Amino acid sequence: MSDIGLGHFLIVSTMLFFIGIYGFMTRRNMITMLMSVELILNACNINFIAFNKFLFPNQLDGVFFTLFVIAIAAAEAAVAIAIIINLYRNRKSIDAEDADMMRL
Amino acid sequence: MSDSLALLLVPALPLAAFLLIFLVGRVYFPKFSGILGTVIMLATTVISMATAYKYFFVTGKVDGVYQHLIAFKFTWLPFSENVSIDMGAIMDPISMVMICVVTFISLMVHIYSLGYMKGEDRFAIYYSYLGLFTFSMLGLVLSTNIFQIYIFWELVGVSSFLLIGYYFDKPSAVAASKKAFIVTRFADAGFLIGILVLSYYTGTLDFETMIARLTVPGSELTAITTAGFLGVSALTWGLMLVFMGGAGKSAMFPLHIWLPDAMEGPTPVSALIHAATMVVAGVYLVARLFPIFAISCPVGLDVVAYIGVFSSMFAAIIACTQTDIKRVLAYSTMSQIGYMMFALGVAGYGGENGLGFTASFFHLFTHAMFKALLFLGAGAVIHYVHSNDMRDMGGLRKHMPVTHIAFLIACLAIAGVPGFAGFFSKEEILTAAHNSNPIIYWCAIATAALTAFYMFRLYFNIFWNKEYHAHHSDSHHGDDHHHGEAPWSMKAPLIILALLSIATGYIPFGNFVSSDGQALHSEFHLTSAILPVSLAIGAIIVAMLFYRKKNAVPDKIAGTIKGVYTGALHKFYIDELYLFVTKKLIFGIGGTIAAWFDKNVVDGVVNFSATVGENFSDTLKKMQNGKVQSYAMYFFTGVLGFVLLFVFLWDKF
Amino acid sequence: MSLSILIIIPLLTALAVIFCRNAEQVKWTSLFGSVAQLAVSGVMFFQYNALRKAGEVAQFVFEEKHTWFSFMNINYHIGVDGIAIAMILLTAFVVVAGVLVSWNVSHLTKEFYLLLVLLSTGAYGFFISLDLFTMFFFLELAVIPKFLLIGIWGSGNKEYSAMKLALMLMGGSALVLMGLLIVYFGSAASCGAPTYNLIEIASHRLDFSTQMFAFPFLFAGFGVFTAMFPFHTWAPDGHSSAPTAASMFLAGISMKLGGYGCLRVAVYLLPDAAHEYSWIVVLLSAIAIFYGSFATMMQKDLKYINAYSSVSHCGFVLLGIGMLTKTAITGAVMQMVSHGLMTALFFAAIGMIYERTHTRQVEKLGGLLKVIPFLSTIFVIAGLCSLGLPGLSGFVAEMTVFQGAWQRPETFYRLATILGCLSIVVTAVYILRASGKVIMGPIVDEHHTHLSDARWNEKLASVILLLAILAIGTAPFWLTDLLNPGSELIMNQLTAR
Amino acid sequence: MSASTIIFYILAAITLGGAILAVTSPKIFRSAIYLLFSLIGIAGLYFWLNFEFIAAVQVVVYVGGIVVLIIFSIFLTQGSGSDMKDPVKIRSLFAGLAALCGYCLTYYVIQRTEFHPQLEQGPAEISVARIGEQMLSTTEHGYLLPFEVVSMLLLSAMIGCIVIAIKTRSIK
Repeated sequence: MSDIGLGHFLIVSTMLFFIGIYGFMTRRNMITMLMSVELILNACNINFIAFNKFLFPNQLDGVFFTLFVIAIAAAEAAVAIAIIINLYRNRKSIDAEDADMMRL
Repeated sequence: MSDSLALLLVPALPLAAFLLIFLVGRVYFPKFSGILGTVIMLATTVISMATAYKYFFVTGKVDGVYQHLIAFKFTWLPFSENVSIDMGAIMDPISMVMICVVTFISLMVHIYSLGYMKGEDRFAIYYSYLGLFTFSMLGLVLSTNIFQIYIFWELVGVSSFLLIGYYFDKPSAVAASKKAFIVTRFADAGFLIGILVLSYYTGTLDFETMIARLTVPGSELTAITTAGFLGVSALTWGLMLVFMGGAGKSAMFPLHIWLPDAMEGPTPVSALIHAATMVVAGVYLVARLFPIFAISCPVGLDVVAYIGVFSSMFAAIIACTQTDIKRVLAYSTMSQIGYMMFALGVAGYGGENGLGFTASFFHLFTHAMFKALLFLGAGAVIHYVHSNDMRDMGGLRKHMPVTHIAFLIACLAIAGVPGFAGFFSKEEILTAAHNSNPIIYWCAIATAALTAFYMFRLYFNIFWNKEYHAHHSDSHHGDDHHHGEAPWSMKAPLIILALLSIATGYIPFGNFVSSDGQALHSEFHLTSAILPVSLAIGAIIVAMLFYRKKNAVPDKIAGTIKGVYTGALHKFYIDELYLFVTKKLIFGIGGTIAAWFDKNVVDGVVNFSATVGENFSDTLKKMQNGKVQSYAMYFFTGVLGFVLLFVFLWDKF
Repeated sequence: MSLSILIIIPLLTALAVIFCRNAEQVKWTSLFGSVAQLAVSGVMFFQYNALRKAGEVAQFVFEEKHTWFSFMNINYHIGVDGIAIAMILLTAFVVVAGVLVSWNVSHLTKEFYLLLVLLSTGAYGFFISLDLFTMFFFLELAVIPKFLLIGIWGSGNKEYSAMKLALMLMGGSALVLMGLLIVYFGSAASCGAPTYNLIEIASHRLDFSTQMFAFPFLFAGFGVFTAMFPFHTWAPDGHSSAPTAASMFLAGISMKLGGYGCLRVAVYLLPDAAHEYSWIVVLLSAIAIFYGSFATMMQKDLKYINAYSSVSHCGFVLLGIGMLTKTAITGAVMQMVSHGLMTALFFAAIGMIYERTHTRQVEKLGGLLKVIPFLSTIFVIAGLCSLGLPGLSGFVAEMTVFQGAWQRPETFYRLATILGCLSIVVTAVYILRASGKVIMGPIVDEHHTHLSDARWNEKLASVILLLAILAIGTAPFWLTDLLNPGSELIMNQLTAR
Repeated sequence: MSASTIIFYILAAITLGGAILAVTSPKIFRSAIYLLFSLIGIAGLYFWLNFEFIAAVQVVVYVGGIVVLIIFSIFLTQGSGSDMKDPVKIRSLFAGLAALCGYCLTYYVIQRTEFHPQLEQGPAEISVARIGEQMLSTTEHGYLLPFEVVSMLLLSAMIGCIVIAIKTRSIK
């Protein structure tokens, strides 16, 4: 296990998290935004796993959380894609800039 | 009838006439209104004459001195414990003379108007306004309180405004009425400030108290003479400002410009208001405050004298060139009031020095008679010719003999021909001037000659000169144009006034009116009368030569003194100057600046703040743009902010 | 008598108006309510006089006090003195006239009258309150209906005007609220506990720094209401867009709320600060007087003319208050009453003329005296009152202000007074210009030759206001007798250092 | 430097590199592929930590499920080859800055925090059986309830998807 510790994992996950944030805010295509969200979720997963491994090695809570997150992410992706496709059908665009029906 | 009741009735009756005719008569008995007004006026005249008689011959004199009696007085508007506006009636020689003049001339005008105004649309309104004016004028002369005089001062101003603007659909009449009101209003603003100054130092508004405090040495007199502004004592300021009000009403230079234009009103109105009564209010006001002027502020009296004599001469010169007969009379009025003013100005308090005071009132009295007569005669002429311009007239002596004789008498009276009323009063004024100030005296003599000249210029132009042809009264007047001279209602006042224009001169006026209440026996010096009388007669002869027959002499003479002539014809451009200063400079520029400032700066700031608010809210609104990503960004930034806050600041607590 | 009647009657009227089924019922109900109110005000006036004659010395009579919010010491506390009674009488007169003038409002009649009645409720409540918070409450109550009245029934650029008016007045009342809060918390030191009670605050003088702090807020806040320079710009736009009755209420009542507030709250509660700041007040009011009258001269719309002249006339109110002498304060209140009546009459006349000719532009009107003599006469009389003709109320009030103002011997105050005196000339110029063009002269528009003169309701409204004006103008002593005890108490407060 | 360290760095590099490319690539299909690499890299990290089961789930669900779903939806909504619209310039600058700041901040916090690992060593390998038992147990560390909740969630999500995505005839 050598010299790689918790900190390394946390830094990787942080970087991943902020890459996801950056993507979420800059990509105009909804599908790519969805991908960014997946990245963010994965960054969290890495954290859960890493904390479980390094801080509470004899417990499994981190694992369960990761599992649940993965499950929820799957559900979320499914719903999101359903919405995106529906939006595409109605407006012929999945550009987030065009989806401003919320205003007013 | 007690004095207080009588003097209450004197102003109240015309007021009642006004209210009755204005509210009821106008609608229900318009034709009868004239008669009603005249009857009420007759009653007023009788009461006031009876009261005056009683005052002068029965009750007024105690130990040879005419008393100031207060017929009644009540507090109208209390300002503080001592200072209040009281309404009341004062009885002293000048007020008694004035109520007689006012009611009598008003009665004459009421009678005359029955014929003159017959058939007018607003006949009833006319009579109601006459009632309002008479009420205000009587209230003015009976005032016991300087603020009371100011109140009625304003009221005569407004009734004059209403009567000048009687032909309200004529733009020139409207303009003239506005001009009259605004010019006098300006003067009145000065009057008001003067009242404030005087009342502040004397602590009273009551005439008698004020005069007492300002003539007898005491703390009030010391305070007002020591306090000053710009090197002039507060007393002089106060009196000059009050005089400014008087000068405005009495059309003294430079506040005279409204008077000639005021001739737009019906002619009887000009006779009543702008010849005999309202315009002498300034003289009356100075006379009312005369003890203060004479004893405590001789400088002020000098100003009065010089303004009076200058106005008198100035107006006489202009009168020589005017062709509108009513304007000639208007300038003549201004000139004669100037006479009265400087007569007051040269007078002193008490004894022989007070000759000017007596003379001034004497002249006021006689002038009221013959000037009213002149105006009413001119009215008859205008009624006949349907024109104001003397170039449309000529040779009328055969067409209207009564008017002709009456007018001639009036002209002789105003010219100061011996035997007529004007001679006596003018002679007294000249004597007073002679005794005090040579400059004023010589100016007055010159003015007297000019007066005789322009009056007879007027007379000959109307009644002699060319033959009268009714050429301009063709189709639309038809036959009923030559309706004869005038109805009896118009002739009767002419005859009465003509007789009085002779008779009033023989009243020993000094016995009744003098500066200190004691009888003043003025000797009549034959020698001093030679010069003015001969000048007057000479001027009449010159006028006769020029105008009796139509000839070219006047035009030639006008040509030789072209500069003066054109100047006088255009009234020395005072009107234009005023118009420029007020309309262009003060109101034009001031108004424009104020309006601009209001629109752009004051309102601009308001609108600007609104715009800023709106723009700010627009910016905020743009943040709420419905785009998920923007929201995400704000959200994220916010979270970041909070994290920062918690990480770095939270620790410290 | 119970003073609450003054609030209850309008509220009942409003309630009755809500349940009316048609426009006729609405009108008659409102008229009945307002006449009843006028009658009650009259009765109150006589009762007050009787009480005073019987030797009553308390400053405020007919006092009533009920706790409202005990935890903040807010009470429903009402009572009147002579000044308040004068203002109430003014309100009652203007309301009756306003109701009559609005007789042919056909659009949303019920709502219109409802708002009118509510507005008057606010005004009555304001004038009788002795609790600062209650006073503020009623002040706000009087603001909101104006916005709706102008915004819905107005003419011209009404949205802009309504918005401007409501925002500026709201800004003013925000300042007032700030000032009131300063007074409230400042009173803790002098009165023991923070209180809104006007009498209590007055009797325990606030400390100097609190006064100095609160005065600008209160004075500027109430100044907005009374169209003090430079916060006056809501007035011309607001007046010109408002329907006739709303203009009348606005100029006749609402602007007086400000003047009354300045006097009752700012000067009375903060006397030391009033002394310190009086030169600013005088300066602003002198500017307002002169500048307002000059600005009026350039106006072409009759309502603008009257609105700007209102600015000028309300300057006299503030001048009187700022001079801090007894006569001047009495004069200021008289000017409030007089201006309220006169401007209401003027607006009524303008409104009636507008209703017939469909224009308010001076150059498009002319010679109306020939066609509609009654309305023209009313117009001229209102104009003459505005320029201060003796016999009408304006003269009396202005003269009292001048007389009082001249009591201040400093040159600065003298100059302000002289400026005020000179402004009556300017007033004469614009009034005569307007009436000379509109009323006199030849008829300009031939459509105007067949106009109908005033109807019964318009005549009645004009006559009611005219009678009130004449009552003050010809016999001012009753009004000064009514006002003097009140202004004397304010004076005592001012002189007791 | 041991081999495992090197492997960690390689995995991290794959993960992060894939992620960066996924969020910056102008072509959407490529973006999806980069995401795939990133996710595989994460799975690799799980392997590296000896969580084989999680790694497997990661591969199965993400790589096999979600990414495929995403790719399908890309096919459904647009041509895969075309460039996407450029991001709004100012926003990408701002977002980059914000992300950087956020990273620095988090990094600072991580550096500052002291972690206290529980000292006793756990099993080197976590058996699937243990995961299964604990997930369905009702004891102190049991996760039965969350498990049931998640299953309900999945069900409702499925229904929701169908409802949302179903073609309504009325709208043409």
